[in-house]
Amino acid sequence: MTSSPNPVPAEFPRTHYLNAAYGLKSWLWTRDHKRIALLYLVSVSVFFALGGLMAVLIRMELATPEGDFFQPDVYNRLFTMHGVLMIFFFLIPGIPAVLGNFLIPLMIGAKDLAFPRINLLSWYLYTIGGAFTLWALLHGGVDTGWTFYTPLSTNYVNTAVLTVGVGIFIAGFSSILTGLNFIVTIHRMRAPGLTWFRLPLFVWGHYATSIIQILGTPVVAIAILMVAAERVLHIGFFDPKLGGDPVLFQHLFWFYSHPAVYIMILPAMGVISELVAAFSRKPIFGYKFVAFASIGIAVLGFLVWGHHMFVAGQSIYAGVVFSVLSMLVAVPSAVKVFNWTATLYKGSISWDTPMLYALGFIGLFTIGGLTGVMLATLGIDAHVHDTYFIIAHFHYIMVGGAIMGYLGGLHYWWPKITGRMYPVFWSKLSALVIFIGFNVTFFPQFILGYLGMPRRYHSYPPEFQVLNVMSSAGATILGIGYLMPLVYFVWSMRYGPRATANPWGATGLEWQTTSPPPVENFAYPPVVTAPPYTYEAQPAAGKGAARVV
Amino acid sequence: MAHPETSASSSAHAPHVMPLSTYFLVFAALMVGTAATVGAAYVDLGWANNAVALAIAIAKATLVVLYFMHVKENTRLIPAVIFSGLFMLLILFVNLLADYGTRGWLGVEGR
Amino acid sequence: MSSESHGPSDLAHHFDSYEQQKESATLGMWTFLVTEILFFGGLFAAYSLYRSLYPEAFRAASHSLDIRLGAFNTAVLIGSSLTMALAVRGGQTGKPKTTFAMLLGTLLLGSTFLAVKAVEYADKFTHHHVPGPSFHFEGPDAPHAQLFFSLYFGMTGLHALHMVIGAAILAFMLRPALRGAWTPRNHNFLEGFGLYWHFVDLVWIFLFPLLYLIGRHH
Amino acid sequence: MPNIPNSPLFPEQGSDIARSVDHLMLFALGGLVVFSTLIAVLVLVFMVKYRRKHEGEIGEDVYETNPKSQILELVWSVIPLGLLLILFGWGTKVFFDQNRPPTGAAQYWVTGRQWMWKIQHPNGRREINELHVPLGQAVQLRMISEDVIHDFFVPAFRIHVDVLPSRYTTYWFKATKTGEFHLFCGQYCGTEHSKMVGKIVVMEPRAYEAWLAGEPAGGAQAAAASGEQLFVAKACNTCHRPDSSARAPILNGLFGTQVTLQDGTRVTADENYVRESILNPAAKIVQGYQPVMPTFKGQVTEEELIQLVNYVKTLKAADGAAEARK
Repeated sequence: MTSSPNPVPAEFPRTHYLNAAYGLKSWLWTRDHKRIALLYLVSVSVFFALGGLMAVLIRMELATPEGDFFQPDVYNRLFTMHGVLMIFFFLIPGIPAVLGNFLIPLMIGAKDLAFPRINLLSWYLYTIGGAFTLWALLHGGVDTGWTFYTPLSTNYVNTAVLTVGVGIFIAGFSSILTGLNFIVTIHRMRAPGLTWFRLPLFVWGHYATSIIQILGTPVVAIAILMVAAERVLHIGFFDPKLGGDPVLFQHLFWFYSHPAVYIMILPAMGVISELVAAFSRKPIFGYKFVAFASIGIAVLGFLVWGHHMFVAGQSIYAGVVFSVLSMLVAVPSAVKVFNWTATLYKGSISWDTPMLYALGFIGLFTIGGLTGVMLATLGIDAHVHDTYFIIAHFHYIMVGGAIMGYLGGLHYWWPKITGRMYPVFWSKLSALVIFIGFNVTFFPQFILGYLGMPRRYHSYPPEFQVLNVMSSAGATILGIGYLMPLVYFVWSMRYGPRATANPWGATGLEWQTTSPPPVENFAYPPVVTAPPYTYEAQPAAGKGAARVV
Repeated sequence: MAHPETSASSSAHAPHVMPLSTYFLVFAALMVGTAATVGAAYVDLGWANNAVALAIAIAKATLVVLYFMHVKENTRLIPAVIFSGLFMLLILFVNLLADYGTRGWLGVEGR
Repeated sequence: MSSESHGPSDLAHHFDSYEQQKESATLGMWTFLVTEILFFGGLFAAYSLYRSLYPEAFRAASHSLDIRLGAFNTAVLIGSSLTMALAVRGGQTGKPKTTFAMLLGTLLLGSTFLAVKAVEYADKFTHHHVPGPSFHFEGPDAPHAQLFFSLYFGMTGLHALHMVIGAAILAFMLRPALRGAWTPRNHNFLEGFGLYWHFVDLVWIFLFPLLYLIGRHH
Repeated sequence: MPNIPNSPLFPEQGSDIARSVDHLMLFALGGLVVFSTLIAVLVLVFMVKYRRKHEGEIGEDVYETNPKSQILELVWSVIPLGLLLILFGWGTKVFFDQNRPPTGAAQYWVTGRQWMWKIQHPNGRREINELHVPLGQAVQLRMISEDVIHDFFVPAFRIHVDVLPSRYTTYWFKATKTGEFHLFCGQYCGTEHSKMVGKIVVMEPRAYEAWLAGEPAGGAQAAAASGEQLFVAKACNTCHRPDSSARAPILNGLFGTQVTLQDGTRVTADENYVRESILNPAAKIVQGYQPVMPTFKGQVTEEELIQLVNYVKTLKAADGAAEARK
């Protein structure tokens, strides 16, 4: 889809961004968005592994009804740190900072993000924030739950609330700067001819995500500062003993933390749109609907936070308002699922690994979304609020949705990032194992929740044991599933077969340059002349069907 | 690169400069506004005291944004960015007060 | 690859033109300021809520603030906004000395503001109006008056922190200003910092009536 | 509609509300099954049917070629929206039923603290982590926390309500089945959160009466009576006297009426109002009075507050004079 003088790239480039410079300094001081993306890849993987380890320990404890494996205070620290690490240090930066960072300049034909130094700064902020959190972890961690509800967090626990708060605060600024960089880049750095409606849906998804990062994150940052001031300096904002209202904290917290869910899922949706189009070799059904659905979700996402507070002492009337608005946000999500499904119709579908992840995403996200609709229903939420039902629901969205999208994207762009392929059999097996393990882990939790098992319980009545054992067994399968890509990705970096510039035969500017790309991304500035996903029929032979002029 | 760069770039290098008088006029208006808001606070206007104070503050802020911050000369994207921020702020306020302002409306004590 | 033809190093390698670079900087700075709006917005939301719930306590507590110092500081800050705007104009028109003088003026006015603020804070400490165990307030509804002072210190403290950061950056800008680092073609940093400084002024324009001028006619 | 007895997927139904929540859930579940099956079947069929036949093959862009595409999109936006609004309406109706107590409900008091439930019966009898109630009687709990936020959750009654440290919230149910049901703390409240559990014991009304009567002598003092003693002990009665020379508002006959405040707004004198007026007397000053009352924050416990509130509730306008002369 480019008519620029970019020649069909050499199959295996001799110099590219990975071997342009060597040494630790060439990585730690790099301004190249591709290298920064790899720095992020390594750091988010560390936090994912830590968070995953905690999940395993949690499931171990819950295999028996008695609290026999850990003391309750240890268990409480485990689930709190699991939540903090997974949400603030894996899911929120995950897709945007790794895949978005790597791909947005490539997809829009730019040499880099608009502010390369700020991009590096944002990785350092993330790392410093992470260091604070890990330091807190080594000094006993924190046991407030990742939600930090007052007055528990300000007056009634003596764990490292402040250290973790500072860590999240700093990481929040990293997130803001990433979003800022993306917004400016998408506005100002697009290649000639690349109009808004020629942007890949991946870019649309990240644009919507950036809006949330920019507008939501500062509010949770100030809420954390207020908690810190109340905890350390006894300056009352929320403590009823000091005249405040603890419910106000929940409002400020969820104003960000509900849209934060969309920070996690919108980029994954962008990835899925790319995968479905590429592996069906046709345009996304209703491109504009899907693009606007992303923006719609981002904006509507700010209007629904009160559905976390239906039973928290919020007014009944406000509950009704938040409930109906939450119903509305389900519509654009439903549109996306239907449009992906319709894209498959009369496609030319290949069963490559990334596509398997994408299909897993569609299935799990559908269930996650529909159970979300149940939670938006006042009468049902009043019963399943803060039970395992909600745990199951948001894991279907975040693990089944965001992580499936993240892994699908990694499998799709891995050849572009590293210039190497990974083993086909093992990667397909991993997709299958993760899908099965995930469902065995989390489906029983829906039932547990409806039966009334509350979340964050260290011990539970014995009648819940059977379903808990199923869930713990599933977690083992899931854990093995996640280890597999780790092993074969590392293996492929050295031993994997060389990847061509466009191994999947996909459209998109990122496939029009070499694998791995050169430092400045393109040999010549590309010019765009057609909408995305424009596939043209070619005679049977040949690598792919993307039109490469 | 969204904009054709070659032809316009030479003129873009010399930015449009506002006359000094504009800056001093805006400064004078801001000082008058400050005096007005203090003065208005000492007059009993009932509920309108808050509205007047807020209106003067918004007027002053608009002057700063348009002239000192050069939004008058920027592309229309900048006002769009500003309004998106203010819109979210409005959502925060409205939905927050939708809770506290409607306690007891539906006959459940305290809610 | 127009960067090579332009030659000078003040056009970053990944931009094609000065115009693109400038527009990116402006958009980036404004986007950052929007996050700042929401950052202060959390405190403003808490303020509006508590003031609407406890109007009497807020009025009584507000009366303990010195309106003269507040008004003086408002004037000082508006003045510093003017000098900042003129400093940017110096960059636009290529007059390094004007830029330097105006930046120095901005720094002095900003420091004046902070000094007055320090006097006000000290006064709060001597009168035990600082929230915490030693808080004492001679008014009908002391607990909620304390809430007012929490918000007073939270909002003005965060504002003052922005001023301190701004003043520190200003101090580092003086030498480059004199050297003529900012040209009509590229004064993006100067302009961006100006936007930041004006934003800090904007916040105060709202803080002043909200904190100092509640129900003064009583 | 049928009960769902002993289903492994549904908890016991302890009240009529529980049944209506289950019906709502079944409706939503039906929607989930239909939609997710539809998506799963379509995806699998397309996967197999349109599997890539040869390397150069591409998909067919049906969207641009078919003029009905956009209508189709509208259809699958509008149909879910309609269903969602039905679910919303039904769910809201159930939520009202869950939260709005009927008149004539028996008044119980619940105090939550780390990590136990303290419960007081209408006749003053107290229990910890257990709540005995009669079958078929509407029960209203007025709940307050002494420290952090807790949450009263009985799966058999299908409702959570948070227990706040700042104001009373209410929980109500009418048990339709005798037996013991789980009581959980549904909001994470610190180290022993999972031990803040108890049980609801639903008894035949006669058995409940017997249980109430069978307690140790002297323990059961009605909350209002304790409140009256406290009212004197804290010297409230020196100002709150039922005669015209009082420096403070007359409390007799106050409860449940509309009170006009200094700034002209009117509030209902309910439990939350009385509690706030004891803790923060100056927050809501009654018109015509000076803010002279000292705060009792930190001087009375939540349970003592409950007793005082109960006492104020008993002060009727008619027998006010007699009360004051005691």
